[in-house]
Amino acid sequence: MTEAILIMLTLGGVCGAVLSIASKVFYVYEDPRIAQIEYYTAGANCGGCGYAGCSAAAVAVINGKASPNVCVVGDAESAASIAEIMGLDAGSVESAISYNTCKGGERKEEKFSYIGVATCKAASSLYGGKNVCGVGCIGMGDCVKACNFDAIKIGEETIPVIDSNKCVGCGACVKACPKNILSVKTMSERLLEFNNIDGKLAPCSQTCPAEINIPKYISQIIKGDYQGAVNTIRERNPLLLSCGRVCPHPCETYCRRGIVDDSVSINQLKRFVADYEMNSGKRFPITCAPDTGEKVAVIGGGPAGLSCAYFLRRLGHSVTIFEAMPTLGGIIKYGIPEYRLPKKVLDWEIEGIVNLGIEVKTDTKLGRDVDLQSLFASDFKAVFLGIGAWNDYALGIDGENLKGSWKGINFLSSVANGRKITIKEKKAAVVGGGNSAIDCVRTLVRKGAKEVYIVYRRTRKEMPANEVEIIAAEHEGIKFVFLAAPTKVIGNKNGEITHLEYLTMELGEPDASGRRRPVPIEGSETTLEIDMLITAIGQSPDISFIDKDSDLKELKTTRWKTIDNDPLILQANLPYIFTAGDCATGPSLVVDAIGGGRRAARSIHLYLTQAEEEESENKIEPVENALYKKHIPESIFETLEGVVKKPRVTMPELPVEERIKTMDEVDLVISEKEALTEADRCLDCCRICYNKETTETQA
Amino acid sequence: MAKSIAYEFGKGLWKEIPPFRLVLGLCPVLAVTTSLQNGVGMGLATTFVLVCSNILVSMLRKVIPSKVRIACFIIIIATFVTVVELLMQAYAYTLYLQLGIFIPLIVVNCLVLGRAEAFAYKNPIIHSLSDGLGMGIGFTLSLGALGAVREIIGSGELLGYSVFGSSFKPFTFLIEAPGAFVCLGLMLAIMNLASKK
Amino acid sequence: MREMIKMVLVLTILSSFSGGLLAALKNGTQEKIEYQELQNVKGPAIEKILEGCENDPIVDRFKVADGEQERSFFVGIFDGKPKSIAFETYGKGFAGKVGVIVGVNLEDGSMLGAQVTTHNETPGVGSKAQDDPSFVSQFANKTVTDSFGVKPDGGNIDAIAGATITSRGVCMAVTEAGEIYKRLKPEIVKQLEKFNK
Amino acid sequence: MIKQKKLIVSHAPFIHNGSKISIKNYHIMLAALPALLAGIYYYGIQAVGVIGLSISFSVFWELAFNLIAKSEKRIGDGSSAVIGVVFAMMLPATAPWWIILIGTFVAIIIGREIFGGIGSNPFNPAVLGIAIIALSWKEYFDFNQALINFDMDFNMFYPLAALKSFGASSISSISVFDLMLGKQAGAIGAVFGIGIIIGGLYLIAKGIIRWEICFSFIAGIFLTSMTFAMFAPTTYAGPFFHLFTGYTLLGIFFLSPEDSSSPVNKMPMILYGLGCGILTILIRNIGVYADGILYAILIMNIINPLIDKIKPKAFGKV
Amino acid sequence: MLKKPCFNLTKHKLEYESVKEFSSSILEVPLSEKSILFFDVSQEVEIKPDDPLSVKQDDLLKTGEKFLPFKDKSSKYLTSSVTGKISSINTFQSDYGKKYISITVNKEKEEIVCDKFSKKSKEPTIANASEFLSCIPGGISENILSNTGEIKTLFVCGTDNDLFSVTNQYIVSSKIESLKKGIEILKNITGIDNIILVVNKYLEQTALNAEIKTEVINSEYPSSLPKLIVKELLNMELPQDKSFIDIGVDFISAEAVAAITQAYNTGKVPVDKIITFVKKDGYKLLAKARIGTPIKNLCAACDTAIDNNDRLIIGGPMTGSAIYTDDYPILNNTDAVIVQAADNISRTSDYPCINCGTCVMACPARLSVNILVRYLEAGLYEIADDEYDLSACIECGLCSYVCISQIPIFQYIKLGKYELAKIKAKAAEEVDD
Amino acid sequence: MGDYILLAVSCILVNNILLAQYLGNCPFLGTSKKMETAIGMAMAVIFVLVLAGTITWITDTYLLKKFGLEYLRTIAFILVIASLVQFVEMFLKKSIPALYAGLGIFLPLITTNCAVMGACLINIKEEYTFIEALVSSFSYAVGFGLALILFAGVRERVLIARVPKPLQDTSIALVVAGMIALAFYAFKGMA
Repeated sequence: MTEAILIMLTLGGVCGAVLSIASKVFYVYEDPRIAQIEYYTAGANCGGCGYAGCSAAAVAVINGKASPNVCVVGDAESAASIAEIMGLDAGSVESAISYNTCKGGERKEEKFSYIGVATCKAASSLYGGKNVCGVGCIGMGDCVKACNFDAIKIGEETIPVIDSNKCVGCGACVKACPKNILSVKTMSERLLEFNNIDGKLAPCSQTCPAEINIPKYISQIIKGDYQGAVNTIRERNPLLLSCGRVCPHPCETYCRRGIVDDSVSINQLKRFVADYEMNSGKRFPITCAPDTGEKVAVIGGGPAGLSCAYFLRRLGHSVTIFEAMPTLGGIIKYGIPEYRLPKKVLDWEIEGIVNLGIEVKTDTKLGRDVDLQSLFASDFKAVFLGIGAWNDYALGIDGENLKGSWKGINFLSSVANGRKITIKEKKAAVVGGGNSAIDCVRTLVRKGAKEVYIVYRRTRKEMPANEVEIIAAEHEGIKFVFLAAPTKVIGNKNGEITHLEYLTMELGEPDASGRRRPVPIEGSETTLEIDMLITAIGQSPDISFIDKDSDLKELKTTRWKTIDNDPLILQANLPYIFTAGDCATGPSLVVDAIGGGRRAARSIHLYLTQAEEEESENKIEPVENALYKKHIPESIFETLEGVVKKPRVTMPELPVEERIKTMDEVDLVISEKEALTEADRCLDCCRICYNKETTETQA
Repeated sequence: MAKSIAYEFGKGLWKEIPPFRLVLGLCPVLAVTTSLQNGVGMGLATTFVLVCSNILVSMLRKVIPSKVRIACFIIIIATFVTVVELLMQAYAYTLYLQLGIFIPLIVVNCLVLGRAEAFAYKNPIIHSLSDGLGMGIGFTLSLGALGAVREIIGSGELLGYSVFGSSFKPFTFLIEAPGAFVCLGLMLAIMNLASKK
Repeated sequence: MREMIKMVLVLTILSSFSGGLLAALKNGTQEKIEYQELQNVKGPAIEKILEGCENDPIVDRFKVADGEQERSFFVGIFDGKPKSIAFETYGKGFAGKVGVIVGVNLEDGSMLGAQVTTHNETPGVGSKAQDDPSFVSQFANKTVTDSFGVKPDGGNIDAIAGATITSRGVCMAVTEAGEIYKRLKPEIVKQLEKFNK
Repeated sequence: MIKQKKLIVSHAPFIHNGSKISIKNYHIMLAALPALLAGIYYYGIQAVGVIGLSISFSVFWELAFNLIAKSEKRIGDGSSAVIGVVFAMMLPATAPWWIILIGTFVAIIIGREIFGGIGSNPFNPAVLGIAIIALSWKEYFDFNQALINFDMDFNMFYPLAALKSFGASSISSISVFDLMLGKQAGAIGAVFGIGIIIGGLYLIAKGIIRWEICFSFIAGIFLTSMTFAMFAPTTYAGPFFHLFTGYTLLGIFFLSPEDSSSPVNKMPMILYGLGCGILTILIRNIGVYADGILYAILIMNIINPLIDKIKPKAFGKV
Repeated sequence: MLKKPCFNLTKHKLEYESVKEFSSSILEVPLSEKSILFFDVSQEVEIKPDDPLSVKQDDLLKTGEKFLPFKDKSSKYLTSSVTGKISSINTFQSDYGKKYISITVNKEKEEIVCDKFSKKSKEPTIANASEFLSCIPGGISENILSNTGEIKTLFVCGTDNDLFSVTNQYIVSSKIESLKKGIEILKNITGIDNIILVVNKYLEQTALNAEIKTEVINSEYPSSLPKLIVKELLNMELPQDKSFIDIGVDFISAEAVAAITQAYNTGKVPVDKIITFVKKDGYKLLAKARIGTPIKNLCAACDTAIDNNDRLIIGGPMTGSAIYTDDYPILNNTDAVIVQAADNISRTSDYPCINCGTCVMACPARLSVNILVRYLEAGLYEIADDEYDLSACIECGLCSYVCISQIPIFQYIKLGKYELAKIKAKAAEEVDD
Repeated sequence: MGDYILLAVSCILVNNILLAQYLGNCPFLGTSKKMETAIGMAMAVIFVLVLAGTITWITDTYLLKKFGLEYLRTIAFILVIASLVQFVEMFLKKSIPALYAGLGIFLPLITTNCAVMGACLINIKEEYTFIEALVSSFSYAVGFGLALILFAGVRERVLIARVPKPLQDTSIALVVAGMIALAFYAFKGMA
């Protein structure tokens, strides 16, 4: 007994001593993080990560060659722990799974029969593969073979189907695919993804300024996955309720179905799912990447600012919105009348965005309440300017400032703010042909104006306002005065407006914009009897703050008083300033501002995350091969075979008699059944393939 | 964070059943599974060591410095292995003879050390206990299954009783060393096939 | 330094603790183990050789020093007299040692029989030496002090088919037994007196 | 838009010399015919049964595996049938049906299919099959015992077993010519030496098996057995005896040159053949087994991937 | 010729075609309504197919007129082979990352021959040759035209690279004088002294009679592949990491040499190409067509209808490439066009390698094709290169030709090389970062 | 001398530690996917096993047997081996980094390699003398290395074959190991 204890004591002691001395004598410095990271890997030495064992993988993480989620077996927890050790941007820790972006499958057409090595790589190296579509799936299943987790199979339509339960997002399939139809992206990467000229994109998606994946959400609607559809839209557009109401949907112009009959009512479908969420009584959760600790100031709480703040927040940055007005919303709050976009709806939507953890400072104006100095002092690293365009252009004619004369935006926001304006029984004229002009006239009608004119210097065909809006205005009894250029406002001695004098025009040669330039007819002066005049001929940003802020002296502007920026990366000449929305582009669509906000968010994200590495170079790389505001020529068809005509769902709206009395919402949401019918009209287009409808399947 | 105790126990029985899923501790698996009895005996011995060492490691995990943790684990495991060895000599001598050198070699069974390192050192006692128990039982089941297959086909008997009658000519290949490898390999494949569905 | 001391300390305490524990356990089980060992390894062979004896040969055993070694002898009491003894010798087999128990009738020096105890031979071939009674039965009733060999070597024992080496090993062991018997006979007789009640 | 004609696109070359696996396999079966016919002549209808069962079971197992694994069915190429034929050549005429069933299972499924089918097996499937069943049921491969019921006009015994047990003197009475004619106990296709040689030469001439392996195999046997015989002529037999007994010739012409488990470069082929020959005699002379061909080939199969790394310097390689 | 002999102790033999077996008449293919000019943009790293071109639709091109599609970025030019207006400009993706700009020209009624060359080239000089003649039939390498003095030996190939084709042999047999003169011109303008005509045994006598410096090579495929010509005539194997120019060797086809003579004789840039045409039934004939003529016009002129599931091959049967559209034009290096009927097409199979070793015996580059192909099948291109010498392959296609499993080995090898190049490029990029 | 050669042959081929004694299978399967790794591991095992065999023999003979503490063999041996391996690893890492890169990285795998421990125990069980223990340790290690390298060669080929999915990797490797064990029957009776 004693012997045993003694022997073991000696043995243990000797071994312990030898080891501890040896560890001192033979000490070699090794990054302590290697051991720590290895501790968190699964320890199975499975090789799934592509490194020779867990220890090698740990070294790769330390050297920055692998990301914290290198271990494909380990769960999110271990990845988070590793990221913590590395002190890395934890944004990349989010779990990712593989997505198939090609919808070709069986409907794709082939240009030849292929004999030979049955792998996608081999097939694609001969003339890009047998498909007519140069970018689509080849369908020989290289991805299936590459997957170590049995998560991919070639589905019935001969395109890969991914089992999201088994996929670990290792990316082996992405590497195997010669056509890049698979993508493994984290949420952050997906949020920052931009349409690409090599993309598998339907014409509608190419057109949408916010780059929403339209076919995807429509097919989700068909499947009844409304939440999925909402999430799909939210990856690109946080303001889906608003856009569903006010977006002029340029996407529908390019809808292939429109070649045969009417385009799919894409925006209605968006509105349908957006309203579905709102009416469902709960908010679908929105996930955000872990906090990065970087602070960004967003100046302006309009669509661009909200969009930018939303994406930055989802990328994990801390965002503060500074809004000059008492509430957020900007132009869509103050410039779009209640009957088009009820304030209740907008507030609900903005609340959802702010709830992600965005700090809001209202009644705070740049140049008045804050300046760059104070922002930098509060640790803001980048500034987004989304201040909109709030200065109405003046007509520049006599009598413009008489009593009863308004500026468009000013008028609309006054109405929105509930200021008392006497409109009842007034005769009003609105100068301009854009959407704000129409908004003004329709507001006037609802506020009880007796007669409402719209005075526009070209013809109806050239009116930039949305067609539906014009039609609605016509229905509501607006009188249109075309080819009229106001020359003078005539007032009485009280300084009140009595008449508007204008010249009649005729159309001349087309100008640079392709519209025929109006030429005044000499001596055709006519007067119109009015007592209220609203000029809505366009706006420019209010950039008065530049002069008030010494730090902003250098900020370049354009001759339209917009802030000059790189049109692709939206960085101003001061590297920490990014702009988007109307203040950068001049008055434009809401959805343009939203898309701009997202692009700015990407740039800011890169600016913040790259800044440490390359202090000297603040230039951000533009998105490679971006399809910004372009179309892929081969995807634009002129004829379409195999499509059976089906009528478009008509949008329900309030009857004219009712709607002109109140500011209630005019356009109503379509029913679920109608939404499904409409969604079913979608041809589920990809770049060049689409679902052919045969009469047989209809029967 | 911590998963349920039932989960820790259950995973050893199917999801991570050693040595089929966690390919650890192969040597005894191959060597002693010439019969069901040997397989189960070895499995139980391993289970005992696994559970005890898991508990002790988990208890002492705050005390053991991480640099000498492997040495400490080994001492703990070796102690329990010797306990098993002595007990087996005293009360199950025939089995001890059959298992031979593989009893002391439990100490280097990667399964035991692996669980201590990968689980017990990071988890509380109860979890470690259920993990050890689950893994141990899973290991025993695997060994038993392999032993049964080899015994039935390789010698036509199970637990000493003739299965197919005397006219059966046993496929003795399975009892021999190469047979052990092949049999385990094929069983592994069947497990893979089964778990795919 | 502090950490180093802690490492050494933990390791030392742990190992000495385990040493103590094991020593205690060993003390507690020693008796049992020794009995088990004899009972299981040599028991069946001794029983067969000393068939019909009135005592438990494993209990009635004595040790005789043979040079540096100590050899155990098991006593078989027939008709109330310690007439026979059995003891173990080793020969070299196909794969390692082959243990053979040889029983000798002290009265005429004839062999009661020989039985293989421990071996590592190929199952089904060399193992027949233990399982197949026809081979070992050749030794019965031969004089122990003879020299034995297999027939291919010009000896007098039929080798097991396919297991010449094993057979040779057994013969070697039996031959050695004869030599030991010759060498130690006086001492054995002296010891046997004790059992002569 | 006028529809473009759909042409076939494939990769160069656009012509092929027309060789086919099935033709190759039929040639191998043809080459086995002389030896098999002799076996049938000696052992009668029983031998026909064994051969027939062996071929059909082999094909059956491959088909069964293809059905279960849902892989492409390729039994038409005759490769399983070849394994069946070679397997049958190594069986005694008295082999019971179940041994053939299990043996072909081992050969086809474990020896080949689970490695990925034709071309992927690292070991010769037929050798593996025989080795495993001979290990399990020795009594059926003890040719003296197995063929005890055959009454022949010559002294019927298995020469290698005699050599192993009683030394070279016991076989001194046997003439090499008798052995060549098949006047010995042995497997169906292994006794008629001349037949096997004819078949083997035919295969070499057709370019189906590689002469380097065969000739170096023979060289290995000659070298080693002569060395042994020189030192102890009474214990060890001479080269011609070794060449014409047991599976030797079968090993030389039908087993060792099996495509998938043998090397293809010149030097490795010679090493491989030599190795087979040397090991065969080593096992026969100092090992426990009477016939060493099977294990010699298995050992060389294992070494094959290593020695096949010896290859000529590639074009323009510095 | 393509039959396997009954007993084959030796390896398979494939003999080159002899021009003497052809009827001497040559078929003239009429000028097509539309011609297509291909401009290779895959080699030029900085040029992308969607970069703006310096020519546009409706530009008029004259016969023999040269134009630079990417004026600002590259000095490479194209020679128009017809007179006509550009009707469309597209990109064409060929195999293994090759990309062309295809310029379709609609034929004008009247042919106008561009006279820039005749004005500038009274005397042959290297300057006017490189300015106008890089697109002549048969092609001529930039190294010859740039005249850097690196080339010590220039081989004039009077042999055809691939089986079936006899284009260059035809030139040797019918235009030997022109060839002789062309060699003189080349000697003068490039200063390369050692210009050797390479022929096989069929034309040995013709060449000797003309008293041109000649070497005769083996008439067995693939001995007229450039690397093997160097091996046979200079007795050296081109080291893997070196190009021909590194060892002072270059090649020019006999057709190109004859074209040079023609150019300086007539003052016009030659635009006619000699093509060996193989019909569906294997009947071979020689045709002469403008560069840029679509294959379908060639086929029509040769009375061959293309049907569904036929195979249309540009180049020889061993190294050519199958095309998917008969709108594909004849290029200046299109020596042969083969049409195979649907029921006469050799198929490939997805049988695994059975390790028979026939390919190893056939391989002139001494590769372990049997193992190589397994690594390539598994997509392990780096191991295939490091351990099994993927890049030593000289691309003759014999391995696939003899493969008993009918594995498309050659395709695997080409794909492997292509993918390997991509991997290496990516690695190099990462190193740069 | 002849005895030692016989012992060596027996330990390398006939009683091969991997294929006949089933010891050290985890690293056998783990490090045999690539030839390079296999060679590295083989060298590491040879190196460590010779050292371990010697030290454990000394420990057993002069420490445990002397005090009649054979039952502490397991714990003593493993402690000694583990410390030895760790010591060697640290030593190599510091002093001979080149060797460490080729061989040292396998050392952690050896701690739990039952081939090492098993061979040491066999040395004691068979009551070898010191020289015999040395020879057998070395030979066992060589046998391990030989089997490992041969196995790696075959496995490299199997890795690129079209093995059915359920059989891939470990499963087929075990079958191959079985076949190699079978082939090693060739050496039966040679020592």
